[in-house]
Amino acid sequence: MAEETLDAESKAPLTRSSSELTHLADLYRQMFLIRRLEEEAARAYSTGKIGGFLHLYIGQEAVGVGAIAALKKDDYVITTYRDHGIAIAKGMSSRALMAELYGKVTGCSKGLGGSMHMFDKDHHMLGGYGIVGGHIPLAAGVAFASKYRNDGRVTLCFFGEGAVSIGGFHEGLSLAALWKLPIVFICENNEYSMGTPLSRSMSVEDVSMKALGYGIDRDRFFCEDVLEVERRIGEAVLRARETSMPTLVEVRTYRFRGHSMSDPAKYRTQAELDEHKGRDPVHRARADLKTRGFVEARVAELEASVEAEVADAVKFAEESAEPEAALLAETTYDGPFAS
Amino acid sequence: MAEETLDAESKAPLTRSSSELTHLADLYRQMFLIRRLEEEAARAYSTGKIGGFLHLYIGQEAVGVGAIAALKKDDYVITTYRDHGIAIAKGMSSRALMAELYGKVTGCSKGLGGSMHMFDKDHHMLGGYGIVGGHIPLAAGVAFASKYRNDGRVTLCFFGEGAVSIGGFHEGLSLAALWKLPIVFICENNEYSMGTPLSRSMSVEDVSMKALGYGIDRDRFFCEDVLEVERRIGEAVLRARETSMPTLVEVRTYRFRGHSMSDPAKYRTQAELDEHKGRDPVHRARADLKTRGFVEARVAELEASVEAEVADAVKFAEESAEPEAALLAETTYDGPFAS
Amino acid sequence: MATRQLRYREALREAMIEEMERDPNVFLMGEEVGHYQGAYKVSEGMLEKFGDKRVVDTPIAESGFAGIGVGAAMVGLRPIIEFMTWNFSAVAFDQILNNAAKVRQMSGGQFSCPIVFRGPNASARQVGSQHSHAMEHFYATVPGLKVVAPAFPKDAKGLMKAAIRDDNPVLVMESETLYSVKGDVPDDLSDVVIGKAQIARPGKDVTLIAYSRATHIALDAATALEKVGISAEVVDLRSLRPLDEDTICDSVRRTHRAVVVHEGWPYGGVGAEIVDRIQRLAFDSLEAPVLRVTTLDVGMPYNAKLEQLCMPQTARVVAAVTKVVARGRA
Amino acid sequence: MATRQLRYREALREAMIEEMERDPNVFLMGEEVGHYQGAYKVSEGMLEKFGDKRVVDTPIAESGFAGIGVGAAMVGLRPIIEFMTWNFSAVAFDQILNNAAKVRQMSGGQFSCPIVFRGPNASARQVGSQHSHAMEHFYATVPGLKVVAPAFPKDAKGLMKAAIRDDNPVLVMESETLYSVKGDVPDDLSDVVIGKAQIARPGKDVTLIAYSRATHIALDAATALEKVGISAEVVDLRSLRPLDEDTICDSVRRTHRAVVVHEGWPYGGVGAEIVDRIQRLAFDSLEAPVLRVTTLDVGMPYNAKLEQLCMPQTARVVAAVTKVVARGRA
Ligand SMILES: Cc1ncc(C[n+]2csc(CCOP(=O)(O)OP(=O)(O)O)c2C)c(N)n1
Ligand SMILES: Cc1ncc(C[n+]2csc(CCOP(=O)(O)OP(=O)(O)O)c2C)c(N)n1
Ligand SMILES: [Mg+2]
Ligand SMILES: [Mg+2]
Repeated sequence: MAEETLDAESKAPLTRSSSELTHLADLYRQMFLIRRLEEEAARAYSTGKIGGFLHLYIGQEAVGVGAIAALKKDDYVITTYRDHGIAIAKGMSSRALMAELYGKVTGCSKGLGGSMHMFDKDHHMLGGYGIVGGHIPLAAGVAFASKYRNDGRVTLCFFGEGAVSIGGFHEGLSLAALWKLPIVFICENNEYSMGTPLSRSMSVEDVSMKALGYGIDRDRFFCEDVLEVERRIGEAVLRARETSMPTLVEVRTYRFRGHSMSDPAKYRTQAELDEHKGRDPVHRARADLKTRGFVEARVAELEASVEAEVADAVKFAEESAEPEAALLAETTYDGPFAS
Repeated sequence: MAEETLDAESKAPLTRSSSELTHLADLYRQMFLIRRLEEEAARAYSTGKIGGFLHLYIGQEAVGVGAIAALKKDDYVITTYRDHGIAIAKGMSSRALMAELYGKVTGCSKGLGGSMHMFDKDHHMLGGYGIVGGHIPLAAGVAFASKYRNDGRVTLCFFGEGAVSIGGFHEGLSLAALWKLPIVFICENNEYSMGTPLSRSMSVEDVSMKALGYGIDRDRFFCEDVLEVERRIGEAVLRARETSMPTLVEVRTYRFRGHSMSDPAKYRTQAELDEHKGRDPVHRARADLKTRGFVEARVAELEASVEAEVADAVKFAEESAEPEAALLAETTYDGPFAS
Repeated sequence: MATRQLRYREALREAMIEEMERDPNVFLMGEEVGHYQGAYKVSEGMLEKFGDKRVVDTPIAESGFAGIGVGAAMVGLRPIIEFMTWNFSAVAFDQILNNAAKVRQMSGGQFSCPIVFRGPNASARQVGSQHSHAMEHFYATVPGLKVVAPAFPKDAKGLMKAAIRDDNPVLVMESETLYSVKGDVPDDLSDVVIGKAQIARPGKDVTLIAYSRATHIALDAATALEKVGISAEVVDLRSLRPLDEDTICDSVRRTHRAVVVHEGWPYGGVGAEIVDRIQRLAFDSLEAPVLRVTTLDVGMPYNAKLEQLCMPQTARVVAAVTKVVARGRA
Repeated sequence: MATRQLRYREALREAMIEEMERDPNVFLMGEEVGHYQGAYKVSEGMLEKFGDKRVVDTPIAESGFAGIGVGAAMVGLRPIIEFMTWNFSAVAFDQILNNAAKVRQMSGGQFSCPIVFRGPNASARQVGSQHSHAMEHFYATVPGLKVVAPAFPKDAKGLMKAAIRDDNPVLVMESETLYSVKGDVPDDLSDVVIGKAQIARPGKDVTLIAYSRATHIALDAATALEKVGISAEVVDLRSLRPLDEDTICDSVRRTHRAVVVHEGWPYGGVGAEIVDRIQRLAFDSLEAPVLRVTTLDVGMPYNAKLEQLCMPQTARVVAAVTKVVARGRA
């Protein structure tokens, strides 16, 4: 679906013309799809069909969708446990996502990974990871491989602002800077790390300032318009692709739900939440679409197609089989089991 | 010896007057003592009386001596495996140091620690540590305790520039900055991390730039004059003591010997080494002493006292007993052994 | 002697509160322990009680704040460091192995490290392979550390208090799936000592050795076995290091057969150590090999059924016992 | 069939060079591996041969470059990551436990992680408690990893080549004290396979099971025992995970007695796992408990005599054998 368009478009992400509206419609579709898939996931969670942790991306969709829109198809993406939106934006099918949440063998990770571990090799989605900061060196390694092979690919590495305090952040950025790797580090600063607000997690609220110590470029902006995200990340992607230089980009955003399903989010006020919901980038994209000439009927048609896709994904997940025990050994070792 | 003087003086480290000469003599004595102790240690190593690793501080003496001169007696110090000079400057006896190197029970750590682990509880020397960067969070913890108890003490944490790339550095500084701990981080940048020159270990040669990301103060200077080290570190110590704010100080220095005794240091030229030896801060202090009015006879007397102290320390170490096996259990657990 | 019913999590909390009231040097530090009231509500109310000087919320920097704990302990404070779960201690592994466990020996006994590391260990439910580690054997192996793993509220309280008072680093392995379990907690906890196992259920045909959540599995298995005429004694270890080999071997000398039950992978786990001690110290009493029932030797899968399959279950314990008992009788 | 005498270090180097010549995706990364020619000269000359693209010097950031290795392996490169010593892998523990070992399972088998982690392990000489760790049991315990520990140059070369070609993460435990040891290295290494132990010396009264440097201790002990009329068979494991339980148990079924020798602490070490397997799989053959000779259960002291006391020694092996042999005869 959107993938092909994006790939073609991303060659000139800053000079979009007549196709801009179609492009925005694509991005809106992705964001709306992510939101609706997650709303259904939350519902399935509440009835016990999905278990474990479920970290929703609702509110942050424009970050992942905008950033990934700036990529070519073969570029790599890697992220945290808050990975549903990133996976969909990178091209994972709704079915594979939902089936994984249901723990079914038709899921992207055969039901073994679950919500936090969305991997999709075909789409170069290198997965979601559960240890805060642990995937940042991995991302640098992927970019290292691109430079080693000179394959022209760029790696996007997403993480929360909570990860900035941990060693993995420092070592990953430090090595990427030293070795000039083609990577963009995207800090999705959603103001909270579980229940901890920025003021109690960092002495300097401006995460992008960390770039100064590594001598790499930085950017920092509030996420309101998905096209703006695409443009700003696009600059960093271009820098990575053309000069093999990393960038640290801080995108200020907000999550509308708790940290995970078990978090009542008592640490913030309703007023604060409402204010942010009032600036919902998904609503903004919808409004922009209409302002720029997309008639309501076309929006409705697009949304209906998303609803159908979501319903299909849920049905698919419900009806799929569970993984067999034999998978355990096969996925622990490539080749014979070693015990 | 020097300890009392320093303690009294450090209350006003920036306004030294008539006693300045005596003070410089004290510092020179310490530096000369460290150098001579280490030269003897190197000799004992070559005859197999000292084993394991031996990382000499020769060339860097003015950093530790100058920095610790800016402290009060009760302040804390912690460092890496390159710890002999720091231990002596903090008040450890030459006997305890040399006996530890010889692995004797009269050594500061009863012969169990060796060269890399010089601990002296009475002098608030919290030890030398072998894992690069691992002691930096410990240092922050010591400063945390000072703040917790409001005891007015300051912690100095020494490390090499090689430690700047590792997670422990980042997490230690990050937490110290967030919690405003009374600590001074002193990076002894001696241009090499084993055989790796600055250019291959960091993307930004100016280590102090890292402070920007943590929002703490920074300083950076070349170590030539031990009094200048004392003054500059003194400012950071004052800041820690009076405002409980950490500082990152980068002191550029140079080691005249290899990384450890087994390193032939082929990675640098003789010319580079000679140039640095030409600016030896120990020689400089000696010359300054004389310029400022210390007659050669007094310098000679001072040096003779050092020679006697070193000879005594070696004799003491040679003649001391080895630790008994019973020590192993006692030092593994406080109380009954737990197996 | 007063006794109250408490949940496991309340017992832990009471222990911390009592010790913090007794000794101003004790403090609690970790992610979300304060304002959030603890990720699993173990420290609920403690911030309000003690203030943010003594209940310290940290950023995500396990290695950093574990190290801060060690440094603070060296100069006389008595930190309780909470890992949100023990899984996250993997990034702080070096601090525990190289500093907490070693500083006493490296300094020739000059410095001690009176610190408690604590948090939930092993599987929760469907939290996947990176969040389901049983980490105890990585630590029980290290001289200089003590490791405890209570199964009941009483022991949770007693061992937590003992851990805080101990002058060595003590690691307390709790369990998310036990936090809400209720049990009797007497005022007098003097019989709860680090290093002493307890007979959770007496029996005569086979000894089941377990700890933490696995003790409950072993007890369930003993109940099931009773129905088929097998009398199983359950030894609840409580402490993994020191390991109470006397209680274990005394039991085996009476029953002549043993099965070890624990979460965590089999290879070189705590169970392997127990097997070694039994075969070494009670060799002549053994009528069958000692068997182990552990988590299967794979990472923990997300899928609920496969997760259950991987975890030690009552049925697997019953099967193992059936095997060792048959062996003896053959 | 050509055979040459090589030092252990040269054998490792040859293996890496041959594999790097064969496959452009193989590269070596670590501290001082390039310009410095390797802290222990294992990679001497390799920078000159392959250039700094394929022989990559790193800053001190074990967790960072271990993670870089994992990421690179996921997208098709075949990294060899050198830890200057395995001690320093403690700061990279999480990367190995949570990423290298898990990525295949977490991704449902989509991604593999063909990576080698290597470096010297266990004691060197008098380098103290933070630098003398035998780290193998921390890793052998983890499903998803393979761990090898060669004792001879031939196996060093064969296992290093096999490790590089393996599609799983393989950890190669070398030894500083073996690097200069010489031995025959044939061109044909097809019998050196990950997972196969070898009988390093045949015997009939007792089985000594060892690996890495301890194999040499076991061989010395066997020589000493021969003089007092005890014939000891030495099983050199070579691979710790997978563990060749067949070779071990076959031997014990013949000798009826076993002593395990290895560096590293006793509690739940590789030795404990071996004991478990022997007592479980060869229970009826055992005439005495299996004993272990390991590093004493304390951190490694600097003092030379105490260090020797702590390390497994020939005399301790002889004493243990004497005990198990006496037991059987009593
Ligand atoms: C090393 C580690 N420590 C703690 C946790 C538990 N944990 C999971 S997510 C999280 C908060 C992360 O916040 P942030 O990085 O801001 O990302 P967000 O959840 O806001 O997207 C914590 C503490 C973890 N997964 N890993
Ligand atoms: C985590 C870790 N990795 C590697 C080493 C091995 N090592 C010891 S010292 C050293 C170089 C340190 O250089 P630097 O920090 O500049 O200090 P210097 O030796 O120059 O004083 C290395 C790589 C170690 N001790 N710890
Ligand atoms: Mg956040
Ligand atoms: Mg240096």
